[in-house]
Amino acid sequence: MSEKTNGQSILDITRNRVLKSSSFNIFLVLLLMCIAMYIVSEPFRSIDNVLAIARNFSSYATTGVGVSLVIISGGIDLSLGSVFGLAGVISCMGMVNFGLPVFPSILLGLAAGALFGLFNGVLVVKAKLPPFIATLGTLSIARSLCYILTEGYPVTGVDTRFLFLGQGYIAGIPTPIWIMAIVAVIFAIFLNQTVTGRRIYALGGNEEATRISGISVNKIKVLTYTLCSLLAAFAGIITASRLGIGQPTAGQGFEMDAIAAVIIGGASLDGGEGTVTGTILGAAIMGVLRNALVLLSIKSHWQSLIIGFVIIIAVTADQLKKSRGK
Amino acid sequence: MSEKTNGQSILDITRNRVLKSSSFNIFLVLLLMCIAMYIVSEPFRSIDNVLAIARNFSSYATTGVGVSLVIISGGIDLSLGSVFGLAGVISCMGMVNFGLPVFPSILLGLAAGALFGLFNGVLVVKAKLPPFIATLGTLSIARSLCYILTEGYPVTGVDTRFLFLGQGYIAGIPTPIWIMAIVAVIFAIFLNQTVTGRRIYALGGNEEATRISGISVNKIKVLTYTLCSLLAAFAGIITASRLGIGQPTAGQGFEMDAIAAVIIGGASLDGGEGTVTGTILGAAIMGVLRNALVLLSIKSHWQSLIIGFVIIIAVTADQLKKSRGK
Amino acid sequence: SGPGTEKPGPAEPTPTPATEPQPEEPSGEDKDITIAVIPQQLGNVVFLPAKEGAEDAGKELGINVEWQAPVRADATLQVEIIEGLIERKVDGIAISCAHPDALKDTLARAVEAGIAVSTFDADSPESGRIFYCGTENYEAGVLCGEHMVELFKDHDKDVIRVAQLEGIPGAFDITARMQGFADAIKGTNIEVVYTGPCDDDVDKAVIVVEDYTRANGDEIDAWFMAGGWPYVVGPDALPELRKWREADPENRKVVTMDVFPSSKAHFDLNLIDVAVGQSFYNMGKLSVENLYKHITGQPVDGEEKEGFPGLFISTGAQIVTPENYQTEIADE
Amino acid sequence: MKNVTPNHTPYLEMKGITKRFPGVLALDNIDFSVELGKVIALVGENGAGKSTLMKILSGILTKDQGEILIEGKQVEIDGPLTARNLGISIIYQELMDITNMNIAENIFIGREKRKGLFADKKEMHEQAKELLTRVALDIDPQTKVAKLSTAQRQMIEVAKALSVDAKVIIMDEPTSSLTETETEVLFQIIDRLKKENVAIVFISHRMNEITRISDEVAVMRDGQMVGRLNKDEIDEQRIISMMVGREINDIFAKEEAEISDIALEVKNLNTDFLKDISFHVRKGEVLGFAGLVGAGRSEVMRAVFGIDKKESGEIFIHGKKVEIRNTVDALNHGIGFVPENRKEQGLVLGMSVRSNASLAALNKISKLNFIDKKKEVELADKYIKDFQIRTPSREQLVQNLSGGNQQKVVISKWMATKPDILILDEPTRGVDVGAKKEIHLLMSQLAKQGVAVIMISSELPEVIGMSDRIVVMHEGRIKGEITRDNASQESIMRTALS
Ligand SMILES: Nc1ncnc2c1ncn2[C@@H]1O[C@H](COP(=O)(O)OP(=O)(O)OP(=O)(O)O)[C@@H](O)[C@H]1O
Ligand SMILES: Nc1ncnc2c1ncn2[C@@H]1O[C@H](COP(=O)(O)OP(=O)(O)OP(=O)(O)O)[C@@H](O)[C@H]1O
Ligand SMILES: [Mg+2]
Ligand SMILES: [Mg+2]
Repeated sequence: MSEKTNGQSILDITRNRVLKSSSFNIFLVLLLMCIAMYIVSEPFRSIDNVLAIARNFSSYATTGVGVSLVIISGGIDLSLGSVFGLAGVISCMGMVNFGLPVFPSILLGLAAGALFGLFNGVLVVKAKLPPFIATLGTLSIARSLCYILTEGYPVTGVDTRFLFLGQGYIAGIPTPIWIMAIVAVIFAIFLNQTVTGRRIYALGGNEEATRISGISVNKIKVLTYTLCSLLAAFAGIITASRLGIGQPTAGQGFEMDAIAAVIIGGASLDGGEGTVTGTILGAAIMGVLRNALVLLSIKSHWQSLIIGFVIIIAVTADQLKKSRGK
Repeated sequence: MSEKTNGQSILDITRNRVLKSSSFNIFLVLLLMCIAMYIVSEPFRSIDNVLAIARNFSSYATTGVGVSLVIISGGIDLSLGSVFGLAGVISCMGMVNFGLPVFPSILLGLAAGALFGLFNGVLVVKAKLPPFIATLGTLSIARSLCYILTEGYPVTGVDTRFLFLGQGYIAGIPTPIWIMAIVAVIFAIFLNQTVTGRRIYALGGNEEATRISGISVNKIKVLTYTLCSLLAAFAGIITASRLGIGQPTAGQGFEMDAIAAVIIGGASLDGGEGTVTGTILGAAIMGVLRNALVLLSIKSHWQSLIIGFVIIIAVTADQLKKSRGK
Repeated sequence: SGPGTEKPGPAEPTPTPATEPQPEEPSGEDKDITIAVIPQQLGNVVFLPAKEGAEDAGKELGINVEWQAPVRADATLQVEIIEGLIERKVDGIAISCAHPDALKDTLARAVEAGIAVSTFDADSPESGRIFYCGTENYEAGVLCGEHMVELFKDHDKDVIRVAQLEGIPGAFDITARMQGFADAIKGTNIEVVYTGPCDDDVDKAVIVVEDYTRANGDEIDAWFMAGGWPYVVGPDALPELRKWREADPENRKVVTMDVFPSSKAHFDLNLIDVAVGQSFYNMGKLSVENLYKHITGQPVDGEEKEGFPGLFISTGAQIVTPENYQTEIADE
Repeated sequence: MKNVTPNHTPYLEMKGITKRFPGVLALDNIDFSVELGKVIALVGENGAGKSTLMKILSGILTKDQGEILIEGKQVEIDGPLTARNLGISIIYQELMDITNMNIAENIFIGREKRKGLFADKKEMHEQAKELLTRVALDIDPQTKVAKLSTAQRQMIEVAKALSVDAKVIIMDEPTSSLTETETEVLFQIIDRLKKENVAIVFISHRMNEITRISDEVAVMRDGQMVGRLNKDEIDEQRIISMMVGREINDIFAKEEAEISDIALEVKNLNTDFLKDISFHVRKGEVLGFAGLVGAGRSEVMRAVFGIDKKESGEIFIHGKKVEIRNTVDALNHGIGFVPENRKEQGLVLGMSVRSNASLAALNKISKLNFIDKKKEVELADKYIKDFQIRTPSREQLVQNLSGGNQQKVVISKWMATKPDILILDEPTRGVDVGAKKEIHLLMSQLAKQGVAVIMISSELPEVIGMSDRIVVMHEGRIKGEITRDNASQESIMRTALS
């Protein structure tokens, strides 16, 4: 049967690939939401609004890409909200308290994030903690560090050049969107084209079989946690730059939104499944939804209700399509 | 081997059972914490303090027992914090707004909880949603209902007889502790001795195998979610009674604490593992820890750091012991 | 105009009312005007009176008042909401800022887009907003501190020990109150010995206060609640605190921020010495009224202050004591 | 015998059964029937559709077309429960046990003994004990299944099937993970069941077993029923040629290879179960490992390959002492390992044939960590062709392949790493005769190319047929070594129990 494939035209293959791609259904959901909003809301149509939405969900998306790695490998990371906050605080402190230039300050924040990721990884592979517990622990620890470092006060007075990261534009498009796009492309290639990426999927699919295939499962795990925290830190730094301050409370509860985006995007908490595209789409759905609530003047008390239902309906639609495909 | 058992004295058997019980290590951790606190803090030693700790963690424990069911069966329930809040609000509204007597109001709150659990269950088995997403959706929905029903205001002016549930004492011991104990005993028996209880473990261990044994996996799933929400609702009502008001914001973030208690208690998010005893001990660890932070006047900035480390160390100790045992 | 800013409050936004609603309807009924009011968080009870005040003002003026509350206290969520409001070109925004600097730029963009922006409760002075309406949290903290000093002025103890309750550590408004308190007691024999966080959760607040009082009640002379969480519940839910106080009302004092209807029951039992309320109802009402005035081209009530950009509308602080609580707190 | 069948209604009949999976017509208008008191063997190549047919009978899969009759009456089997109520019991090809639960609970899952709402643990314990005795297992029914070896778990499945009062018992390759001894126990059980007038459907790829116990043989090929043989027509070669459409001779394709230097030497290896294991294997040699169930053969290989911790012991590769702390070290030292349990240890079930086949050899087909997709596709296609892996495409998820084809994918994975030393733990488990011969041929060829091959097999003819030397293990120890010339079933058993 494999011969048949050769006979098909490239077009057919591409069409098939797109239609069968696990992200296609969720893309449809997003499209539908956008069309509906386009029809009912005039302000939704402005380019500015679209860019604002994209910039707002870019932090979920950027972090979400990192979480995807962890989730595909079969783990979970709850600490990322705190790491997000901590990295923002540390970067700002780099400029304000340690007098570092902008770039080294950013690196400092990223390094702090990576370090936490490494710590998560080590707890999971060496202390053999369930990822849920390990990262719940570091969630608390990183948050505490935010308070301890800042004594609870936001870090203000950053170098104005730092603001470019979150507030700047390149070719008319906000910098955070560029960053999200670049991160997405890099990690999509990483997951799909590289040996390590393939191993991450294998690990999530069957840890035992992956280990017996002569693959260092531990290294991969540590890598996924480190990358996840690194990206969360990056998003945190961008957000700090967007707001112009390092807030010790930034990113509280952020982990749930980022994880939700990943799962709406088709990843499974059992591991082995998930794509970067899906994650970006998942984050976009959440972004459009939150924007819609404001544009449509939905009463605050009702907003969560609508968010809850949309999440459920979006993923149900995705599931139904999937199971019909089977 | 079983013949040997007959020869052994009851004492030996009991000792063996206790030592081998998966909860023993975590019990040791708790014991150690208590001993340490006993030595360093005089106020810790008072009976009043011990009762207060127990009353405080009883809400985590009671809910935790419900979450155990879900987690043992291989699922997860994030909605319980919102259900906790909603049930409290609805019970109070039963008395205040609908003029119902105490008992029917409590039933009303419980029914609302059970209904949400049923909804979770149906989403998981019928819409085939991943439990994480289904319950994340209902988390939002239930919270929104809290706000919609109350317009954001706490529900005050409840019947004073209602307060017995949370503030009362029976034989010198606070009512919530009695309730926790009764719930624990009932569900320990349910999980260990009844056919349904054992099937919950089977389901979490191997869903496929359980299904082809002719067991209605769906029914069991719906049951676990319903019971989980029911217990969360119960805990929410008790807390409302303890505070004397129905707060629309009650239980925010509560799910993480309850789940953490269950996992510290030895359950695995992969399903098939976990005990009621473990859950109670896990909740107790969290309770003692929180109390310790207050008693020892730990600076608030440092509290999360300590909580994080204790969680990590407690579970690491448990893991090390377990892996040595293997 | 306020010194220190390039964009003086009243001057800039005038073109907007001139081009849009004003020509058709000079004043009074104007269904087309929409003012969005943004608190820091949906679940925080202190903002409920602000909502009432804003909505009452809206009804009186016949304009739309929209309550847009973020689900979590998080500056980024407020930013997202404002961005949506800018796209919708609402006429006015009144906001209690999660952090002054974090919202500065976004609010400035709203101002640029011709939206009349004001702040209440928590200010963002450099945002170009027209006015700030409320009582500074720092000032409120200072008031609490001053009352604390007053309460203990005749006591001859060497050190007065105060336990303090906070919300989410690092939350800007609460931190400001605690700072004000700390500054007010500086140089006296009053000393903060403990700060317990309750994560803005009433249940946790009760647990922290009760646990600490039970354990260390003999060691402390006073409680300072930097937010009124414990007084959302009835006195029965705080038996330890009550026991502690009743054991020695002369030497054990309680100063708290916030006044709720439920606070009355605690005053009835003489459990609170001073409660400092920020009139959130007035904040909501005055914000909307004055934004409306600004939008329709009328002058805004409010004073100029030295070094303060824009106008200041004081809602004053409500000082509630066992002497005046009967009249100060409306019945539930 | 032959004249009985036509004019009497068989106990259970399947007529015109058709089943389609995406891209595969798994069953094409199949007729099948079973008689009480008889053993009917169902044979066919990997992927022929045997398991699918039986899954339909036991209510796991639903048929697309066709009908099922019991005693001439049509029945609708819509789930496992219905099947069981109709007296149909099945032992699945893949282990279907719940490893976090104990033996007694596994046996009675879904049919728990009750006292009201409560599980009657005592009763189940008693009955489980009895059943365990029947399958010759001396284990406490309270033992968690996770603690058992594969063979023991398989016997638990047998006990489970026995515990149902079934009229029809389906056994889908029950012997594939059993050694001769347990197989013998199973056959005795089957004999007893026959006497109790139970019908048995027996699926196996082992011809000697089929010729030994079947009363009839039904042969499938490519989703079709190609014929049925009565007792007196049963003949190994005839069955094989019906199955594969050609003759296959000499399954044990052992060829002479030049045996040279020692490739791998293990000295004094100890773990908590293994005691003082020492052995070596030379380049060009096929070293067989034989033993009873739970002898510890798999454990030796797991320790050598760096999966399990070693307490002590030394490993030499090509004469040099090496440290193998984990599987990465093992792979780097040129060792390959085909594990015994393909589903749990061998395959990532949710990944495609292509991705599984290339998993261990990714380093070989990548540059700068980027996978060369073209090479990967070539690699996958090569093995699909070489081993005749029956799959609609290389992109098929391996979870949708038949058991035997899955096994071929595992072997492909390790072939792709081009190992110097290849350990195969039950390499032909569940593999059909044709493919089995291919695998044997492959082992021979590898040996000829100078690869050192270690093969664990519970099928004694295979060990004897393929090995140059046989290591015999029992209860965690090496009991002795037998050369090819002295190898026989008796000599192996004698050594094991000495
Ligand atoms: N769930 C499924 N989805 C897609 N194809 C399937 C599925 N299950 C089985 N198949 C295909 O159906 C065919 C028959 O498979 P089946 O498992 O019945 O073979 P079998 O005769 O039991 O083989 P073996 O001897 O290897 O066990 C195979 O081609 C297999 O790939
Ligand atoms: N009598 C027994 N009771 C319980 N466990 C046993 C017994 N005998 C062996 N085992 C277990 O079996 C395992 C050894 O099995 P292993 O898989 O290595 O054996 P094997 O020779 O490969 O046999 P198998 O055919 O079962 O794979 C060890 O983990 C050991 O604990
Ligand atoms: Mg099969
Ligand atoms: Mg083995």
